[in-house]
Amino acid sequence: MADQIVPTDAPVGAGAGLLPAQGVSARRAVTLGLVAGVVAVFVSANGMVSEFAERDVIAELSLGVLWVLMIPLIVGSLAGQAPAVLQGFAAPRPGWRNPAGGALAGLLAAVVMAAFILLIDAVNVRDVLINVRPDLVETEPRLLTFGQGVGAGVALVLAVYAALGALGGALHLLPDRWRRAVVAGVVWLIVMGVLSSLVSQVLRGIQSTTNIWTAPLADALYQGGALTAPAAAVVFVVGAGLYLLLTRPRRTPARVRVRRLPDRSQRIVRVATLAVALLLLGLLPQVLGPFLSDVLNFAGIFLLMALGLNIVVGFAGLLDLGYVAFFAVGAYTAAVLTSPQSSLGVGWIFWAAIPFVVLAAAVAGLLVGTPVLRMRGDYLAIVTLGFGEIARLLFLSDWLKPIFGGAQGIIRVGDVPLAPGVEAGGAQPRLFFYVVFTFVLLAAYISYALQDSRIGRAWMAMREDELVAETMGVNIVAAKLWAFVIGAILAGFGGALFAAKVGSVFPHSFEVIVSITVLVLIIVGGIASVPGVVVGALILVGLPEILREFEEYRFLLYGALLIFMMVRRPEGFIPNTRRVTELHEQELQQDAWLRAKETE
Amino acid sequence: MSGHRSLVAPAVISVIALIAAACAPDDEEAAPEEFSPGPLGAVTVAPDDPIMIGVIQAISGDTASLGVDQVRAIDLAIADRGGELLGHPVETQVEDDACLAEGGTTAAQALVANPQVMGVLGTSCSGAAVPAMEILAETGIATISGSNTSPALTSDLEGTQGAANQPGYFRTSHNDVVQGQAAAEFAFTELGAQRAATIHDGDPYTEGLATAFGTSFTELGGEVVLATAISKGDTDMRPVLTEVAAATPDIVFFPIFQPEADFIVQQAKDFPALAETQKMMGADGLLSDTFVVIPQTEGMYFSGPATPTGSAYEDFVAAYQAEFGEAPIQAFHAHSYDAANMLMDAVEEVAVEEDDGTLQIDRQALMDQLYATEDFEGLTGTLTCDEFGDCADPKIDIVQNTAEQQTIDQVRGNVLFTFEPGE
Amino acid sequence: MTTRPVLELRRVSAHYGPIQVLREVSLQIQPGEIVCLLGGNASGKTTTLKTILGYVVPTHGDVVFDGQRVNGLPTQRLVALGLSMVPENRRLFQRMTVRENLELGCYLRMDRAEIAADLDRVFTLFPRMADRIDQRAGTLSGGEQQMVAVARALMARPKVLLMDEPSMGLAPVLVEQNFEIIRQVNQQGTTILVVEQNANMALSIADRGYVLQTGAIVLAGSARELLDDPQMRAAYLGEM
Amino acid sequence: MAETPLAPKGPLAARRVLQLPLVDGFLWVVRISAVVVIVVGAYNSLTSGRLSGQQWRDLIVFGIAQGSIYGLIALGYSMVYGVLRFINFAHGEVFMIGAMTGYYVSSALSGTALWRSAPFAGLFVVLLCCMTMSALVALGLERIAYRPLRGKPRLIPFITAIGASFFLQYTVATLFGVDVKAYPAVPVLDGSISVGGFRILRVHLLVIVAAVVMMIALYFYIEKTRAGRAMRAVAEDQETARLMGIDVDRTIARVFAVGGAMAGAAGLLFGLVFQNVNFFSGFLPGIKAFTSAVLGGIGNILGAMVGGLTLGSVESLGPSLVLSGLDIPAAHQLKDVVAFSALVLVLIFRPTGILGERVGGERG
Repeated sequence: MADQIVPTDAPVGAGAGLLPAQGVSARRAVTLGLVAGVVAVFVSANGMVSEFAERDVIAELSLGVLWVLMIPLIVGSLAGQAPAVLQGFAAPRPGWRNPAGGALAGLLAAVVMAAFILLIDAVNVRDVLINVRPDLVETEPRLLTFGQGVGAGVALVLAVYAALGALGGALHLLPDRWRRAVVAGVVWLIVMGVLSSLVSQVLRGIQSTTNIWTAPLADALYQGGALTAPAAAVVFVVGAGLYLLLTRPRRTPARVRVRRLPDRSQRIVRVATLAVALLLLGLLPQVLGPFLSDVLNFAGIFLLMALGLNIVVGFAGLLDLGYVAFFAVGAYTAAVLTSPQSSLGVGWIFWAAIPFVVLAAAVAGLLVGTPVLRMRGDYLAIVTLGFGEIARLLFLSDWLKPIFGGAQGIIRVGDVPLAPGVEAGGAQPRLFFYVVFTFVLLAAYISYALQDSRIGRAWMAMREDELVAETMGVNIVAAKLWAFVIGAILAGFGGALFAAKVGSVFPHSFEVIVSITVLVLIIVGGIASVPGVVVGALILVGLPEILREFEEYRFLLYGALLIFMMVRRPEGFIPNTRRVTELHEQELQQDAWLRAKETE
Repeated sequence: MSGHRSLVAPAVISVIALIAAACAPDDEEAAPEEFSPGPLGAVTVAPDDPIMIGVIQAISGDTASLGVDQVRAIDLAIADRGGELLGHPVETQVEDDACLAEGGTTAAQALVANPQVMGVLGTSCSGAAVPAMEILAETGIATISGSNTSPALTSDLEGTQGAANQPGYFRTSHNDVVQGQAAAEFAFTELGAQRAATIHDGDPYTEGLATAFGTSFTELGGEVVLATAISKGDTDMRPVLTEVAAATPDIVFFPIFQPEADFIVQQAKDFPALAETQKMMGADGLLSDTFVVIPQTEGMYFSGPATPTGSAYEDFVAAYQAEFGEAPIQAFHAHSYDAANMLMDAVEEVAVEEDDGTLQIDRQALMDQLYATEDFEGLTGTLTCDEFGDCADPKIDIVQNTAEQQTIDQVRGNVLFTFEPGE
Repeated sequence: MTTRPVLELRRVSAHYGPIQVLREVSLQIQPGEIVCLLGGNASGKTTTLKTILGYVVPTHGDVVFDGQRVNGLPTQRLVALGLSMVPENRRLFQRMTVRENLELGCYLRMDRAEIAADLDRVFTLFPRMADRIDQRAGTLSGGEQQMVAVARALMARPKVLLMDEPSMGLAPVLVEQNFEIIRQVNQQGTTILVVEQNANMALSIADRGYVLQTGAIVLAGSARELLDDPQMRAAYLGEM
Repeated sequence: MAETPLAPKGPLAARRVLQLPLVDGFLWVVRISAVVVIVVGAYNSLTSGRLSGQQWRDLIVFGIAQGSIYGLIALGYSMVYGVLRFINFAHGEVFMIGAMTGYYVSSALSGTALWRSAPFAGLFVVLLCCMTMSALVALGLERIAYRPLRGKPRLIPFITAIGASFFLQYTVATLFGVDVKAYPAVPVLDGSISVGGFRILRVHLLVIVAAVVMMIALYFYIEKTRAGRAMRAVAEDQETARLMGIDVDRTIARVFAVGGAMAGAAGLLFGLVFQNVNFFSGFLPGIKAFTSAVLGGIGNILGAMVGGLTLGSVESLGPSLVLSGLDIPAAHQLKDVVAFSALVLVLIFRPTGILGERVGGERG
């Protein structure tokens, strides 16, 4: 089998026999430019530009205008990008084509925008498009035309967009690492500008708990919620610098260095890392302050549910859209048992209610799980969704009002006692954090333990192919019911914590959107991957809380983010290595090809 | 690895327990020497620093208009004092609760995080007030709502404390019990109805009001022949209306919201037993310009807080219109205006000014001052607070939408009956 | 080799992502021939086929069909030009009748009279099929299904018929039968490209063959030459 | 996408599952108690004389009319599912956009002479606009959000669909406002007619007739036309369909367009029946239609309609017939409990839905 193996890492460049590379594609630039123009018009017409015209982000630059300016910059950078280097081809050489492609895209975006400006100037479209406000073109501050009249404005739009597009394209003239550093700097700049109130809160929080002098930093950075111009420069430089620092070449990754140590030292390093991590997490609520701790607690409760649903959907492959039912069962069980105002009126302490939460959730899991044993995929999805709605409506109903309080819910749910005289409830978010954290840790531990257990392997087998699993001796009934029960119990914990945190339960907290949110965050985080679920929960639950000022645009952005994320990175933020391969069929083939080549 | 994991969990839990014990809350503020604060502490406003008022309202979601209206009213109340109190500028920190219990928690938490917040105006919805009050009461922040109406937050008006009542909670809006009584009394005595049907939509507000109406109507001697409910998002009301028609009520009380109420009145026209709209009665949630223009609402009755009268109110509306380019949208703007003034008046009473201009506002004293409010002259009437925090001068109007009325203001003006408890 | 090839690959390279999977593959098929393309797993056989069918766009080189450059042309256009394929594992539309399957075979043709004539021709080739015409394809036996699959492909009146692994997953008797069908179809004038792992079987009916390895043609020649090639014998024909 | 014919299918596995006496016993208890509850409730209701015979007949008509709308939306779910095996969660929004278009076009037309002199011609114009608009949105969705994800595990496009659902809702909300838009009156649809003791509102008659006509047209389109045959081929095996010369991309796009057009028509009918639409109007009907599709047997065109009619009737009759008979207060509040319980029961009896084929819904 003597065959020439061409090394895959053969140097590319001016080597002989290499084919010329493809340059920046003008066609792609045209398409991208038109799309960008439509996007720019969309954010103008739906009121995002006007709505955030007052909200300054960086010095005098408002968020509204930033929206509009970022679009040509981003599209210019995309359009000015040369296609990926193919094996056997010479790397494309950066040159005038990059900024030209960017400028072309920017210009086309500007043309679309100019058409829109002329349209709204000539015709009154406000009867239909209610958010096309006069401040876009007609009255000051004329956001779309940069303060100019229509004629000069259109010319300015063409020039500015083309220039920004060219700037975006010109980024590709920089060496890779430097370009990324610039992008990192810009991202930092925008994040720091948009999250100004959050950052100042954290800085003040650090000072109030640790006595480190950080509050003046907040004052130096921000003025009226916007980064000051000098601060913006510093943030940019720090952001870009950090990137360069962290990606220094020849630097051995910490992970690799640890792996080189002897076993014993490795263990010490691991334990020490864990201890430091726990210590930092322990300090976290003190640093964040009550508001952010509260947001974190909220995210934590969702994380708990997500870890549970991850067992059902991620591990066992059972698509459950009615997961909120178990959350509600947990919340109502805890509420009925701990509230002196409930129908039982026993007013137990939280911990005494927990065994009953487990019991109730497990029974609910069995009740939902048994009828659906024979159903698969989409049948399962809609039936479980139905169970979720059934649960909510029963808790809401006048029929069961004597037990669950109907629309008035149950109030005065007990706090979580931690020590004699120390209770954590919604009013003590920093203390409550430790309760949530403990439960999350427990759930994560359960997840990891189950993943490598007998039942975990049974689930994986069942997920891939039920019949094959069965012939391998997996008891499908038991495996499915266990998945439902364990998932239900974790959601039940989430519910109990939610009841204690909010201090009351209302049926309106258990709408189908909760199930969907939890499902979305495990998939966006990376299905079947525990770290992925953690990241997903923090980003998708925490961020919307922090971005409250975006109001109804939150959901618009949320929807767009979901589509973008799934199209661009379907395996999630932190994928489970075992499942990634399933997602990338093509790459799988490629891997097989490479492997075969190596053995030949 | 798996060998270690069994050790990790207990280790982690004990570490957390240690941290938790070490970090027990330590929120007390250092007391200044001259001024000794009460048991709830005090707010210290340094010279030239602003006095902070927290505001929790629903300013996003489907109830946004309710909150936006009140935020504007609060701004006007502050502007009427030149934006100043005791020589300090007054600022608000507005938090959105989207009318949800979870939102109430987060919003309250955000306000508690700011030690300068001396009082809170809100919330819009009772459901958000319950959890928010637990947090605000813990910190001892006095709170006045201009639109909560749930009896649970105060009392049943007969001396029984509501389950969610917290010290430091006040409201200038009426208690649901009053509106239920008003609607029932109008239906029973004025219209002579003997048989009533109620429909709610599962919202705590509408459910509470429908129940209050039913209780009062039965007490008066009438019969509730059907107490039913629909769900939010329902569009096909014909099945439930078939049931309602079969019960042959003299009056149908459905204190719900749009768009479900639109479907009810529009589809009721196909039922001979319900075709006379004089049998239909809604509540303040339906007193909107998009509802009363529906042809089928002609002849319908509405209960709701009485629109204030008098020159002070007219001035207020004029100022509102000048400032925001439109008239007030919902019914509770005047209540929030009064709430803001009540709070600021109380601050003027209890604040202690030190030599250097520092202002000390004792939280307990502020609360006590508010509980002692008596005969406060506001836009909504003469307000006196009871021991559970109900301060409203509750006047409920019953209005009718007839062919002559074109706009919501005209409908509001067509008062058939005014109910004032104790008169 | 005097006539113009009906299908030709000229130094075709292809990539999955940045990784090259075909390396300047060249092959030619003359009208009336049976040509086989041999290779083991992951040798690039499937990619070659995909490139011919337009699923994979060559990053370099040309695919020429009937004198026309067809790089990356959508499959339906290639089918319209006269390319047809019998896929691996037959892949009949199980829920449809045999007639519907055959009708789908000539999906792009609008000449009703000709289609009827072709249907008759297929029945003479596979007499048993006439009885089964309104039966669901899923209810046929494996051998019958193979006939329907070939018949379906022939309904398109292809200039070149591609056969993907005709021996895959079939009992030895059926494999024999299958290759007999291929030979018959070829004798009636259809040019055929067989893509196979089973080199022995394929070379027994083919005129010429190509051998692919790691994305490149390593051997080419007449069936006889290939059968006699020592390297070939060692690698593919199971002689150690 | 292709299902290997070698592996035995779900029901086989299901049979083995059910050999377990405990589970089997539990399901029998569920079945029997459901039957008992329904019989007792219905007996009490019917003998109580609370509702007259006329009123019961009304409830049936209301259910069928509502069910027709569900059925029309469900067609789109079912078609897309049949071809791509995934739930187009954003389909409810496509429906809502149809209803919105209907509002804007009919408002624009309502003052014109056409509207007064030939109301049905006017409505037909509106119908065409609604169907076109919804079809365009469905096409756009397919192109931008779903096409790049072909061949990915089905959860992925499902999540995209959820994202698209939010995006479309709030696009409409932010562009056109969140307020409730009231349809102009169509006097010709007012009033009712009597057919064999059933009193039918004219607008309901229009809905039922339109649904039946569209259903039949769609059936012929799929079973008897060349394009329909291509759709069925793509549904069964995309790769092979491509080899037959079928343009798979275009066929899938066509499925979305046809399904979208049906949803657009349903949107207009919804607007005419309920006279109101807002940006959120698509969400609940979308879920109900999805339920209908599954109830009838997803992937089956006739099943979508049967499922819709069943669901509509259960929602309309169930609370009055069963729950009120059991003395449950505010029975109509539990309408959806009845609807989803019916779904669970039907699927316990017939795991693939009323008209479902055995191949549908497997390969979870």
